[in-house]
Amino acid sequence: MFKALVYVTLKESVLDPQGNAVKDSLHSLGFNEAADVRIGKYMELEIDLDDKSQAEQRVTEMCEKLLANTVIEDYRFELIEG
Amino acid sequence: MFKALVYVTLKESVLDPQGNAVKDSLHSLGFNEAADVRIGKYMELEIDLDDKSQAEQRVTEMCEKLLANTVIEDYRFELIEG
Amino acid sequence: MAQHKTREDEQKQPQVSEPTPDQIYEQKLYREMGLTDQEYDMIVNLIGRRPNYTETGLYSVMWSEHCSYKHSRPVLRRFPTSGERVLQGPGEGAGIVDIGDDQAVVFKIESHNHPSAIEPYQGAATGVGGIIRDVFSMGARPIALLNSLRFGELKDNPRVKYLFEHVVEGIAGYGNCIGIPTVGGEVVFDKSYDGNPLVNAMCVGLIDHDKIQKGVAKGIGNPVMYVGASTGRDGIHGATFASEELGEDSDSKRPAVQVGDPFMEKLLLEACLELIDSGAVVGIQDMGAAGLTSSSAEMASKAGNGIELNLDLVPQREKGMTPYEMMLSESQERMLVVVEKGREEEVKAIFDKWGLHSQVIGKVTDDKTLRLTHRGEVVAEVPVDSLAEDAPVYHCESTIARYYEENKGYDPHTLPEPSDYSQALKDLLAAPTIASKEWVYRQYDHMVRTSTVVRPGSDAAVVSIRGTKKALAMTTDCNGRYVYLDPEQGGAIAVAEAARNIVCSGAEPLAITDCLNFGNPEKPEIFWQFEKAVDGMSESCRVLNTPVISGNVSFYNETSGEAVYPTPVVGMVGLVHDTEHLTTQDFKQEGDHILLIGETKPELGGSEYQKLVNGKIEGRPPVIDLETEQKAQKLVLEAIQNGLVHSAHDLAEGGLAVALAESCISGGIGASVSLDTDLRTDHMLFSESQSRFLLSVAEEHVAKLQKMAEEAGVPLKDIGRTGGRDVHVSVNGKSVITVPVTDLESAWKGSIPSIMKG
Amino acid sequence: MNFAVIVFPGSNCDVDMYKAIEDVLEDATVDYVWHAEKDLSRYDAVLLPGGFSYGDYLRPGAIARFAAVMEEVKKAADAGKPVLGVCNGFQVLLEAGLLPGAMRRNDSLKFVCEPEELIVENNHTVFTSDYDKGEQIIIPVAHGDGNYYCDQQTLKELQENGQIVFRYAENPNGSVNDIAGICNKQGNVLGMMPHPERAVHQLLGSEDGRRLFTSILKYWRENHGAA
Ligand SMILES: Nc1ncnc2c1ncn2[C@@H]1O[C@H](COP(=O)(O)OP(=O)(O)O)[C@@H](O)[C@H]1O
Ligand SMILES: [Mg+2]
Repeated sequence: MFKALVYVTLKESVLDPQGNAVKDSLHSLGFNEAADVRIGKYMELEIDLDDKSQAEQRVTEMCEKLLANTVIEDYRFELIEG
Repeated sequence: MFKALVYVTLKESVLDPQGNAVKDSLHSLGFNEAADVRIGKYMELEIDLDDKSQAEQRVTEMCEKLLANTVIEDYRFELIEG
Repeated sequence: MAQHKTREDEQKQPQVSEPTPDQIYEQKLYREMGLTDQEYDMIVNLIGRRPNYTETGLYSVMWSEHCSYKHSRPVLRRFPTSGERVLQGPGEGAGIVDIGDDQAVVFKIESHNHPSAIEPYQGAATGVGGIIRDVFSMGARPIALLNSLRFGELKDNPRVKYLFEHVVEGIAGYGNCIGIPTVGGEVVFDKSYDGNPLVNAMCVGLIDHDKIQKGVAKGIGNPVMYVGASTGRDGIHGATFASEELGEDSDSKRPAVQVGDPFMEKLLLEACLELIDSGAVVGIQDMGAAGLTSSSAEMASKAGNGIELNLDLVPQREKGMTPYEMMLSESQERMLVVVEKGREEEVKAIFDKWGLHSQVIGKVTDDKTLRLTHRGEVVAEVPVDSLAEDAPVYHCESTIARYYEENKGYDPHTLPEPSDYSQALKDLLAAPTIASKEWVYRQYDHMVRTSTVVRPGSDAAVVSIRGTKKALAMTTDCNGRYVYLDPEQGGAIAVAEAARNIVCSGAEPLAITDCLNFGNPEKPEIFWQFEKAVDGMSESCRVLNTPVISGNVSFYNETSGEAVYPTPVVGMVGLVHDTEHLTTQDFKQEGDHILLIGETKPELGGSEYQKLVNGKIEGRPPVIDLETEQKAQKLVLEAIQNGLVHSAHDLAEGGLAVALAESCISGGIGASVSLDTDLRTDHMLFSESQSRFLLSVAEEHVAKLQKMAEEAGVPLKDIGRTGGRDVHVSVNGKSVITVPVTDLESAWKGSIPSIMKG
Repeated sequence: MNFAVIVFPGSNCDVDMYKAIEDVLEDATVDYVWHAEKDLSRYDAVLLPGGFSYGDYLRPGAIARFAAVMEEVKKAADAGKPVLGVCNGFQVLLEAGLLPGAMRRNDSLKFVCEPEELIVENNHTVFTSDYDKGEQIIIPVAHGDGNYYCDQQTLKELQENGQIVFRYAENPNGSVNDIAGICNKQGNVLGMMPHPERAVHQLLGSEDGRRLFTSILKYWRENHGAA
């Protein structure tokens, strides 16, 4: 059993309207120190496999196929035992 | 300058429609090992402050006020120097 | 792109070094931008020297098919584009038609096929965003959206499901957020669109005559302002990309995808309309394909002027953007506005209020030149007309398609008769192309603005005009199978079918916009399809008095050399003179007479029934006689306007049986119909003969209608009555269909949701 | 009676709300009020319309609730004036803490736009006195985040205090307890996902929304001795 922590973020040069709106809002709330905001997804998956390298391979596949839209998003993940 | 990595997730007790839907899709794609899926937000904020404890305090305020809705969401964050 | 530079080189030079004019020539780098050797030579001739990198980029996008219509222009001239109501024909952001009371309707359709194939959500969303900008840049308030979609076969095809699901979500995401109702459209599934879906979006707007704007850079010395979102490296080369076939390597072109921000566009829309109200605008145009390049060059060229831009002033989202990148960026939600000199502050105040950028970036000049400066240097200097007007025109070779000759001998009698007609009807209703599209339009906010008086689900959608008794009916239509089997007939039918849908809602057809989706025009058989389809459409427009007021061409809809069915989508708008006339397709009450208007012939080529039974499309499509069509439409509209009709539905895919079932399902009422015919039963029920309507009429009006039909010389048959819970059909005294309406309903409504779930 | 329709950047049902008041309540006046406004004292009722304020970015209503005008909306609510939030307006009221609970994505994960059958659960509020208790009415919904959530304790309180004003006959979004609309304890703040302003003319398919607005006027008249 593993827990996969998956981070999906917009590619560098892709416009992030959501991040911009949040940044503007933070500024108007007086948080001027928030210089840049990018918003992505964070997912926790319970992976019912015993072998780490297999888990790694399967989670990669899940990301490629479903969890991330690789046209505009990047992803990375960590596997935690237990 | 810090980078704040903020994770916002639905509280345990709140049903996660998005997570459930993703789990179902994963299963229908043959990823039966995905036993549970929870979906949250992952945000990267550039924080233009030099003092770590001050940054910590400000990011906490941002989360409480705007970034998370504490009625249904939990948050945590890390600060990375540089 | 050209040579490899070391990191050190890059650091020394603040700007990434670009290939020199000589390198571009010697290494034929212009080819990578989509220019041919001949085109490059033309450019050298036009400007009298070798263009630099930025200039080559300007020509490559302005001379792309998407911007220059270089393969289609001569053919498009065949369209009738004028009429007494036409205030603005093709050539501006959108066309305009007078509807009386000093009001006018503005509309246009546009394709976003290639971006949607690569990133369906954003591709479709930005398609919607673009067409909305085209409409409000004319000064109009957008009041409705429609979309015409084509996908491969839905069943057992995960990629197609993925595209369908996300295209619909993208359309919804954009339209819902900006608050313009998506009221209609069509979705067709066919193998030919497997690798190359079609995503066409249409926007309809309303305007007062005195508010009409044009995209012109008039008035020497007037400031040129940039408003809206800042510029990033989005979709650079998107316009040339839209003009290429999708190949195996399309994936590597992925950065060409842009992300839309409907929230930004909502603000831009409100700010621009407020700006136009202020009277400070001289000319305005959206930055669509080829962004800053096409908007500046076209606005200057149309006015007979030049434009000078200081690129340092362009609001930029990313660091270190080059002139090439800024000029070719297709970042969304931006407009270029020429305003009266001296009123810059007023303009800025309006945009500030909406929280938007506005920035003077240049001025109108008298030298017919597009001059760009960057960091104190002139980085491009070319005649505006050479960009906007002098693109080459190609007269393509045209050959009758081989399949067309081969289809000549097709005999519809070779189709086997079904053993169970009730089942055949259910199967047809469950075919995704015919099945209810509720799964789609339930995701669209089709009610916002509280003017949608006929919602999706009937023949045409209708949007009322506040403060008047009038309303606008709108629809999109095209049967690509017919166009494939006979481009001229198919083209004529597309226009006629749209008009039929408009008439069924109680409206008078006004004009059309078109989106011509075809394969590679450099292939003679494709060009033949294109030419013939335009001929057919033109003829239909002439007879039905619906001129073409705007449109869009999308070529190169091919995957690995296979073209989609030629699909010239027609978007039509009609005028309901009084909302009292509003009519829908659903049966309204028990005991009404069901009248069939028009003649049924054994025409099954290209029909949904042929596809169901045969698994393929062959033969000739139905033949349309435009005089007959016109007479039938006139009759139906008059009957509706005289209050004689309870429901009206046109006969389209699936023929009489499907039309009858749809009227029953949407009304929740059964029907008993008996038909006398010389035709084979399946031909009678499923033929897709043109110029036919199904009406339901109260008993007391039947005689009147029969008389009107007789006088008009239009065939009319009283074929049965509404009522009960079942649909009964008998042919020549023999009962062939008996099935509860609820069974038909579950076949029709359940089909797409269950495929999408599975 | 004076109505304020609050306009946030991205509101898009503001015009519909405005026109509904104009069409349904002939003697009332109605104004658009920009989100930066700092004084609502001249209004007798406040309407927060649907739409996508701030693009619904982050969470629907999350950014709008900090608009300057929201302080005034709170004051109006505390003063017992009718405050109605429809769709995005409801989401803003939740984020602002004027009503308990929170919104999640629809359980289908899809936007849903269709007429919905609602049951009037409480007709003793400022907004529902012209309806019968248990009456079924047709009001359209149009939302992607209408899946109302609250914890068990809150739900119990809502039920005990009669704060559940509308329920769906058939739940379109997965909301807890089929909740379509709730009010505060005092009954003068109502949040609902369905759009009453879209159901004010037969041509639009339903007139059932009219009585929500006439109820407000009736309440006001009763409390201001016929104006
Ligand atoms: N993509 C779509 N978007 C919105 N409405 C749609 C879409 N596709 C179909 N519809 C609606 O579903 C109904 C049936 O569509 P269709 O079968 O194509 O009608 P018709 O054959 O009469 O043109 C119409 O009201 C149409 O507007
Ligand atoms: Mg029709």
